[in-house]
Amino acid sequence: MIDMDTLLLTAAVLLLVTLITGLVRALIGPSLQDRMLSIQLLGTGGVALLILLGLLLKIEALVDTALVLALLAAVAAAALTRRETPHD
Amino acid sequence: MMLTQLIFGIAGGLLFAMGLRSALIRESLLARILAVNVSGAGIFLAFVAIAYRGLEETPDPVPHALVLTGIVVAVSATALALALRRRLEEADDE
Amino acid sequence: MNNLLTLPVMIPLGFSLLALLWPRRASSIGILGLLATLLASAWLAWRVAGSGPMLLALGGWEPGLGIALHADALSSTLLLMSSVVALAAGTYSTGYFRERSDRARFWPLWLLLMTALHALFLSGDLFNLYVTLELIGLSAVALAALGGKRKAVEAALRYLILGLLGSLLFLAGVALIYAGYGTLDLMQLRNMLAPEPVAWIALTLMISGLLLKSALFPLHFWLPPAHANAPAPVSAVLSALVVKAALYLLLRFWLDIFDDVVTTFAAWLLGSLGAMAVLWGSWKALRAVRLKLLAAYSTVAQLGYLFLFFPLLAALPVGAARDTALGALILMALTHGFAKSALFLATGVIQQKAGHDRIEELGGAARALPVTVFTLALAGVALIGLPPSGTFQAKWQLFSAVIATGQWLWIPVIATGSLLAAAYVFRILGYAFASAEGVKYRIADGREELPALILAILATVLLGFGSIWVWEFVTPGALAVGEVP
Amino acid sequence: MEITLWHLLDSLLAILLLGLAWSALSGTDLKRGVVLFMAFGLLLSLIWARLRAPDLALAEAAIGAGLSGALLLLALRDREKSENKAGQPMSLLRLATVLLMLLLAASFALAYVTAVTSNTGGRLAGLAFGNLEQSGVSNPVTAVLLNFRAYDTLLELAVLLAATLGILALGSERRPFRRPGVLLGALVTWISPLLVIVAGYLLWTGAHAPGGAFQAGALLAAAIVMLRLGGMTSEQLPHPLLQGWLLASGIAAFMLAGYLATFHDLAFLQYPAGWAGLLILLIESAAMLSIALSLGLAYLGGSPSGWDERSSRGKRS
Amino acid sequence: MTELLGSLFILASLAFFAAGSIGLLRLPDVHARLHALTKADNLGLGLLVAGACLIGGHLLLALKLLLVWLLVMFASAIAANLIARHAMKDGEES
Repeated sequence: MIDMDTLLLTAAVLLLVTLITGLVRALIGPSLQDRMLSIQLLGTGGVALLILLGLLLKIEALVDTALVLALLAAVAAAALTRRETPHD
Repeated sequence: MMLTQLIFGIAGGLLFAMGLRSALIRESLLARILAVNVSGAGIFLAFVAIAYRGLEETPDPVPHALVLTGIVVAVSATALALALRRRLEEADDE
Repeated sequence: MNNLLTLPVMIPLGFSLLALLWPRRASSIGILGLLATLLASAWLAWRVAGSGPMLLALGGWEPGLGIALHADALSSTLLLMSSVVALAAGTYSTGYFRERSDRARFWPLWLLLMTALHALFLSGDLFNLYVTLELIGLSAVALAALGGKRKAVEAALRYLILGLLGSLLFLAGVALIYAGYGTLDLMQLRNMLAPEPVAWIALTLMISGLLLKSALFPLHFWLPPAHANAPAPVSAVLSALVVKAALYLLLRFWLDIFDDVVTTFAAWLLGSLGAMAVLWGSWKALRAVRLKLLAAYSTVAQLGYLFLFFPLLAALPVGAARDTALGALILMALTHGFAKSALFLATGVIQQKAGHDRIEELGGAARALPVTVFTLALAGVALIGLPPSGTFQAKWQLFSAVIATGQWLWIPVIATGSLLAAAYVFRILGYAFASAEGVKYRIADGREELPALILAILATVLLGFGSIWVWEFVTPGALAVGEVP
Repeated sequence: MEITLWHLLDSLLAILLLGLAWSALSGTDLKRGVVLFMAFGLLLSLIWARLRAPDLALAEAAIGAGLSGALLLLALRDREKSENKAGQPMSLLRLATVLLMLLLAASFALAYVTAVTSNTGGRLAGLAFGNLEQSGVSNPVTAVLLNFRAYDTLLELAVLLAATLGILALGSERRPFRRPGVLLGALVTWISPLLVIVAGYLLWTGAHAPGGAFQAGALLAAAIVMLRLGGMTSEQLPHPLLQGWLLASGIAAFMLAGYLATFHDLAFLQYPAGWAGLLILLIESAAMLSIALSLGLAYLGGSPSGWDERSSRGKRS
Repeated sequence: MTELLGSLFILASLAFFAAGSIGLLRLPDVHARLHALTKADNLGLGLLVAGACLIGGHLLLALKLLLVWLLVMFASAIAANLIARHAMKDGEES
């Protein structure tokens, strides 16, 4: 029987490997939207990883960080898709 | 000494040097601004790695505070640099 | 309680906020703030002269955990110089910036720059020094870009990026020092540092960053465009004070904190680069088309002289001869600070009244702007190093040190540099005294011409005849921070 | 030295970070560079969490991954001339710079490894924890920032002010965005108030848990960014005169609190006994507002409408 | 018992994240990738949050975690939509 920490840690490592796989899309693109999707994945995955790290290291504040990360990921997505006003 | 400290400290050194190189050789100003930020992040990483004292121990808070100050300074400098770059482009149009 | 130590930093900071809040009164607030800063700096220098170095543990925390401020002869002298130059250039700026909105933009940043410089001179903590370096860099860049001309903005941006790289090199050294020695307090470090790889590498990183900021050849390339395109009062302070701040730290580290770590080889390296800077900078100054560019290249050369002292100080044994050489170095830095700011302000007057600053078209300037051209001549005396200027005294001591140490190599460098300086100064004066028909100059008023003249007089006359006071104040324990009880 | 699964995680994080940095900095496509840099910031936040630095993880999540990203994305709209001639240097020279880079990294690493191996003590940690009780707060990072090394923080606010005034002096703001569509509108309406609430929470909690003025200020600034993305014009910001006061408030609060003690014959920035907690909260609140407005104005990219005439307008009203 | 259930949830969540990543890599165009990704990572995060609630134990933490999940769902749904429209607009323009 493996203990809880080892299990969570293994999960964190596997999750990170998954995120790295997803980030290949950010490298190869080709469009900006593709790259942005990849960042979206990193955002959600990052939130997941923060929660796992919070459990592992017993730092509850990492849930706050996850919350902030989720909020700012939304800001970043909005910033990316916004265009300036046309001349009027 | 812990392996974790070494891994992140050495990664920090590499980032620092990588950013410095790009900041000096790149032509594009935006790329240079990014490079300066990466370089700074490398030093911050080394600082936080110095503070790390193991999985159970509370780390040294002083480097954390220094890095927090550094992050605010870095974002201020980035904002000023981007504003200058924008004026440069506007002045091109004149 | 030594809370007096906070005043030269906090007065300009407070007045900067006031100037931000009451933009219509920005100039009056600014001048008042600089006057108060000057008084505080003078008071501090007086106290240091009377009762020796001072220390303040901020927040009441023991240094190490908290941050300490300290003042010794070197820092209080530079503090005094910076307050005087800032006040003179600030007074000049009220005539230079004609729009009220320009003055409202200028003053808060100007006072922030003073805050930063004074914080650097007084700081006793490595990381705090990094913050002050960044504050100097950012406020100087913002000032240099005022006016928004393309060339100025471009030079400011490049200046910013290089300044940031310099600060990062410095910060990398700070991280290593903290890792190795577990403190950031200069006084504690002074007793802990030993000649070993950590200290060497950290010092190399920090010194490289400071050399980039003090524009030592061949890291000088950013300086001429940045200094030559900024508004005149800003150029004056960039050349006279901002590069000196990095130089001050170099001195402090080299001769005091890292005294046991530095090597003779490194001192020779700095000296050789200084020699090349003297020759290259003077040559480029002679060939400059614009007066402001000439002044900027002359700064590169004059900084070079200061680096010639490093191998000499390394060779001289601790004692009277070394103290004298150190005094000469400080005297030279002071004289250059006053003379160069005078030169830039006078150039600003000419540029505004003639509409350009091309040297070959300066004809008639001596008749239209006699005070300003006289200022140029006085500043020139100090730059060349003719008697009675402070530079003359300093070069004299430089020669004695060269003879005492047998480093004859530097003699031709100093001689050539002085000859080239004489050539470029007389080139300006030659054109300025030429008569020219039909050249129109606008009339200058007192607040535009007098500040430069006062600075030039300080450089040539006061620091020349009064050099003995500087000497007595500075030499025995210029770097006495470590001896604070 | 035992190698565990943790070290595998650490190595993966470090390698990914280096890979992201390398790909963000190489290549001539600036859009790609900026997006990868945002990923870099996000990953850095995870690494701070891993290294038990939740205060930094919070700040990086807000600033590194969010605000810097937003600023850089806006900057992508400005084309620069040099962009077109972004040719790489010759291969031999390139190799030389890579070698120099490795040399620099190696010497830094050498010194670093020597330092952390020879000095395994707690450095200042012991002193900081030992004095935590007298600091007025129980979060050690807040204690360092607002009490032990408060002077750094005061000067850091001055750095932020200098950058902001520099940006404002360069000219007027960017054109605002047009009105948003339904979706973006919904996002703005929902996220902005949440950002403000979380900012307040982080400010309050900063005394005893990770958080504080910087994180809170960055989140408030993010709220300004969000509103801006939703078409906010600078007329909707507070009156320019009030903006001046807000920008000044952080430093002003610090200085007032700092000199308060000097009348009791204490050192500058030494808080009178029993007052530390309250004073720190006041300073942090003011600093939060200054930071938020500074970063928000940085996103506007220049002076808001009425900035240069702020005092004359103030007289009329 | 709850801990065992929690770990099962967390392991299951990994499968969803993996599916999202692979979809992002292998699917042919932006729209297909978008749909695969948002579904997979929202479900993945949901399972992980459920697992963490079971392991972490107390109510406040569970509430915060739930808030995080809802927020990510809401934001990523809208962001995905915005990205999709942005992609479409780019398609029209180019």
